Amino acid sequence: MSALLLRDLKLAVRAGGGFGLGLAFFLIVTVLVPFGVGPDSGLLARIAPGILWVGALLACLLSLDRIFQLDWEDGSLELLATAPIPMEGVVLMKALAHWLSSALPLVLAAPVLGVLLNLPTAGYGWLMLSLALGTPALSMIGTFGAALTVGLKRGGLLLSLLVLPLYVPTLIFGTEAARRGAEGLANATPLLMLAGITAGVTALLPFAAAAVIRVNLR
Amino acid sequence: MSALLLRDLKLAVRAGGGFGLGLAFFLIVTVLVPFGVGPDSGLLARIAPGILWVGALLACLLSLDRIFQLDWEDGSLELLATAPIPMEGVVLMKALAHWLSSALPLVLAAPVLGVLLNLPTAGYGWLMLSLALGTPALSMIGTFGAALTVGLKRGGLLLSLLVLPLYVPTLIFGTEAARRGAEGLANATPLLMLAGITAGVTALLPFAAAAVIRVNLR
Amino acid sequence: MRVEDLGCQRGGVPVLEGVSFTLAAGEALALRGPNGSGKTTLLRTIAGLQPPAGGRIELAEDSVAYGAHADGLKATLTVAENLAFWAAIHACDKVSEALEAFELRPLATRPAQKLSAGQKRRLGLARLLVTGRPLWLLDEPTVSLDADSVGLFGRAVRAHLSAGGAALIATHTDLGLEARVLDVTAFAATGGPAPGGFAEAFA
Amino acid sequence: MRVEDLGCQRGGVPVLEGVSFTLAAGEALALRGPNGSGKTTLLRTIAGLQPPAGGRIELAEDSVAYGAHADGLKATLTVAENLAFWAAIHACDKVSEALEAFELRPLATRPAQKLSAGQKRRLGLARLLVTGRPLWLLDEPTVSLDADSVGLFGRAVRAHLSAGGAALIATHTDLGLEARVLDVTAFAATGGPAPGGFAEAFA
Amino acid sequence: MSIWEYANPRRFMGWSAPLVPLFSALAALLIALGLVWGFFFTPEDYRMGSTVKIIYIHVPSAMMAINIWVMMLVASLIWLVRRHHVSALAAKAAAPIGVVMTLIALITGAIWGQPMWGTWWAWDPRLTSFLILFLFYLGYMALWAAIEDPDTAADLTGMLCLVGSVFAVLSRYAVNFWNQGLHQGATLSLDAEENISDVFWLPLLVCMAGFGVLFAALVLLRTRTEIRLRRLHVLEARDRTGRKGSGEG
Ligand code: HEM
Ligand SMILES: Nc1ncnc2c1ncn2[C@@H]1O[C@H](COP(=O)(O)OP(=O)(O)OP(=O)(O)O)[C@@H](O)[C@H]1O
Ligand SMILES: Nc1ncnc2c1ncn2[C@@H]1O[C@H](COP(=O)(O)OP(=O)(O)OP(=O)(O)O)[C@@H](O)[C@H]1O
Ligand SMILES: [Mg+2]
Ligand SMILES: [Mg+2]
Repeated sequence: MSALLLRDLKLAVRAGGGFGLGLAFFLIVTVLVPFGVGPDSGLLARIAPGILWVGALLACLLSLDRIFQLDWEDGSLELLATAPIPMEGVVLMKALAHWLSSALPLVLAAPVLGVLLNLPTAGYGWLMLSLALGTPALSMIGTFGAALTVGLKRGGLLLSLLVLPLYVPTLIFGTEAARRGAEGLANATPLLMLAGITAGVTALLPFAAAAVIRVNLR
Repeated sequence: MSALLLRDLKLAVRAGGGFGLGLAFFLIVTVLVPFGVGPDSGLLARIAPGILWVGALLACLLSLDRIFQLDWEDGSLELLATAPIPMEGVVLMKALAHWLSSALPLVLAAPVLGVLLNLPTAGYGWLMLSLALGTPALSMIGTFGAALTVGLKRGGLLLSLLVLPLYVPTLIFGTEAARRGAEGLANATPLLMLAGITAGVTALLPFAAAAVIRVNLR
Repeated sequence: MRVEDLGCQRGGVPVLEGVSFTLAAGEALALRGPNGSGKTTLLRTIAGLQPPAGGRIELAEDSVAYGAHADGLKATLTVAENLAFWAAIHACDKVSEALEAFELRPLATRPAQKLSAGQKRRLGLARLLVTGRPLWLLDEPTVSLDADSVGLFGRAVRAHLSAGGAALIATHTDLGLEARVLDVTAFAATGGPAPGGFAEAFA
Repeated sequence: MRVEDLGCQRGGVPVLEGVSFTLAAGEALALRGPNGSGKTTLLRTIAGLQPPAGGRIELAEDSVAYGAHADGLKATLTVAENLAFWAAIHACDKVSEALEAFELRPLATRPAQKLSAGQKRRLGLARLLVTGRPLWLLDEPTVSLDADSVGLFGRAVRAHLSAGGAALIATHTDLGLEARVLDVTAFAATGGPAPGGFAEAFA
Repeated sequence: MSIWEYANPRRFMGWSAPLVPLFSALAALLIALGLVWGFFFTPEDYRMGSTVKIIYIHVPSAMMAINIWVMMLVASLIWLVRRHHVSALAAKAAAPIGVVMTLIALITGAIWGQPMWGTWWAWDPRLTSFLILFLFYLGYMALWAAIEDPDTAADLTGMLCLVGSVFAVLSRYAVNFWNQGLHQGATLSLDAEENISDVFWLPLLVCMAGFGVLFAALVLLRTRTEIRLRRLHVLEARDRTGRKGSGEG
């Protein structure tokens, strides 16, 4: 099973920067927002945690269709289904590979982009912590969505439509944690909720996603 | 050539709602922003034109990879290249089909989403006008980007990265026009600039895109 | 392996019914039939990728290696890396034998996307060797292969059979193998929707 | 059509050089050669999809119909719609003849994604008829076809030739056609980077 | 005989046929009664004036929007566990009705909000979670539309409905949490129990019953249409296999 993880990471690196691209998208969305809303730094500071979370979420979203689609197209997914590893394991490895290659770089880069949006200094740590706790849930939910749409040609937009509503609780608790942290308020509750969502989702969704893939393959 | 346009529109409809999905994405992004930045309606009204423009731009962006990729994968693009219509014509038809199927619905839906973000009443007309003038440029520039990345498996993220910087002028003039309009200021200049960008881009980019596709095919 | 009274469906439409045959270790069976007669459907059903519409498939667990039209190759990985991945998944260590068997040694460090159609196909066949599975299900394995490569393929199949394996091969061309032939047209479904699906429920 | 001293390259590596032959109206020429010898590369070069690395191709403009491994079919369009589209692009009105010629009439309203491998291939070949072009460049056209369909294909090619067309066909199998044979191995490139590319500039 | 027998398509077609006109008539009657009663025979609210009348459409549609999702969840579960095709089709048939109910609730709410709060829309938790429910409906319908094979589509949408329901509940709590500490809260908390007296309540009850029966009629009708569509597909498929011998191959 680790072979699968390693292969996926290798492919992410070879495909001309699976790591870098999500990051670049994150950067660009963050840069576009000041163009859109105007350069008022007080205003920017207020919306910074929210914009950074939404940007990270969109960057995550855009890389979701890679999770199963390529394996489906070249027949690997069928072969994995006949291989001696359970489909649940495949799903979990895929989600982990997605998190490592797409979400983790975002977590690490978020503070740098915080500077661009005048995020208050107190907020950096909380922003990173909330992203670190929340992004695994994004990857796992996204993997479920990708499993639903595998086999649909260019299902990318449909995938977004299915996954975004499922992202709402994570987004809300994530931004609340980051915003309250930045304003010096207590934020233990949203952080706990984030951790809870991540744990619950990792425990349950692999089964749902594996079932869905089996349906899609037949 | 109109056969190509008709086919693309037919495919967009058949593919389970090429029309609706971009729209749904636009809606969802618009809804996510308040989750991120908080529900303060004064704040939302201030950033509304910018968010709506960024949202429309992203929804446009996500549908770009459909423009050439499917035709490339199934070999149609090679066959079109040997067909008796100029590649420039193919590019133009593709851009037009993209605008009709992906951008036009956004223009029409923008006012409804403006309600959600408390856009001032004076702003609706200007928002639609600026989008109507600007989105053809987005489609055309996006078609050029799609031509650059055709043949790259899952080039979607790279495509976003290439295209977003090219979108910046359109975005800036577009939001300026909408924002000034909403605040009752003069906005003839940004509107003229928008129209100019659209005209220039439609006149010149088809040649660049066609050249790029010929390179990608060989 | 033993198939009894098997029914197969595709897209809710029954394609084959009453398929029965046995395949002992060391044997190969060639599936024949015109286009659209259901060879691919039968192989996918036996591989467990789609549920049978009836009947029984007796088969040891984890014994199937399926070689489809698509080869499951990653364009950016090299030939050797592609094989090594499937070997790791199947916990089998025959990469270099597989490279030898299909004369892929000189291409080992070439990314799969830079192979010609026939070279890709050879790599896809080499993958079968690294699964270590006894039963090969092959769908038109010699497509795009030149005469020499067809010879390599024949040799690999014979070696597999004499090592106690078995093979079920759908094909339109001559494989140069001594194999029993099963004509799937004999089992063409006579109509009536596939059981258990929407089609049947609303017949 | 006339090819003189043509050089072909793939991914910056020269594959063929000094290819010369002529093809008159009413003639078919079969390209032969083992896997990776450069048949596909030659066809793509003649079709104008990649620039020649040297030599000359004399060819009337807009005279080529290329039939590649990929068939250019839209999965969600029906068989008839697929053909109608290509007919409209080539301003040619032979859809129903093409449907007849490859016995696709009963499948006409079926979406292309629901065809078996061989049925898809037949549709891909039918597309050639609606281009109305005189020179067919075919890359392994009979892959996945059963014997009957190969017969249909042979008939279509003969009709095309006797109507003054020409065909250049890369294949590993027997097509049942009387055609001159050109073995591309005779023109294998001897080495050195392809001219005009980065590889040469930094050799 | 087990109750599941009624889910057999043929039996379903049998017993549902007379119910559709019956329910339609009953719904028309109840809604007409409720609306006329509510519009013309109730006093104007001292605070909200005549705008309170919109409640007779707003509240029933809002309730139905939620109930329909719950019904879809139950139907999906029945399909996933017991594989009754009719229940999968009933879930599919209910979704567009649900989405229209949600839209009606949103639009009447917005129209009401304009005179009451001076704005068409506010990010009140209840309104917000309704918007999210709307998105869930859209996703569910889009997935049905995108997959052609009905067996696959039924399984996948069933799973989506299941997972989606969990997340819908989670979202509801998240939205409540999110909007705490925002000053607007007080002006927005219009609760039934505080504001609605019996005079308004009775015609409202009639309207709610009317909407419920209307939904029953519509869902039966649409399910019957879906069943007929499936039968059509089966006939087409049979046509296909029938011709196979002569034309194909
Ligand atoms: C777009 C705006 C609105 C939406 C989406 C909306 C949504 C809802 C929802 C979901 C319910 C709950 C139904 C139930 O659970 O039984 C409801 C009930 C209600 N709404 Fe609205 N509403 C909106 C605007 C308004 C406005 C502006 C008012 C009045 C000023 C209002 C007054 C009520 C009342 C009185 C109820 C009945 C409460 C109950 O029975 O529990 N709503 N609305
Ligand atoms: N995805 C699909 N959905 C619905 N029907 C399909 C699908 N794929 C194939 N079919 C139909 O199912 C039948 C059996 O197809 P199958 O692919 O098994 O044939 P085959 O024997 O492999 O043919 P070939 O030699 O052309 O590959 C054919 O009539 C075909 O049209
Ligand atoms: N995309 C590519 N990039 C670089 N090299 C390639 C590429 N595709 C093929 N080649 C190489 O170019 C050479 C010629 O390939 P080509 O596809 O023309 O062979 P072919 O005669 O068509 O073989 P086959 O019978 O297997 O289809 C081969 O050595 C192959 O490895
Ligand atoms: Mg087949
Ligand atoms: Mg080739």
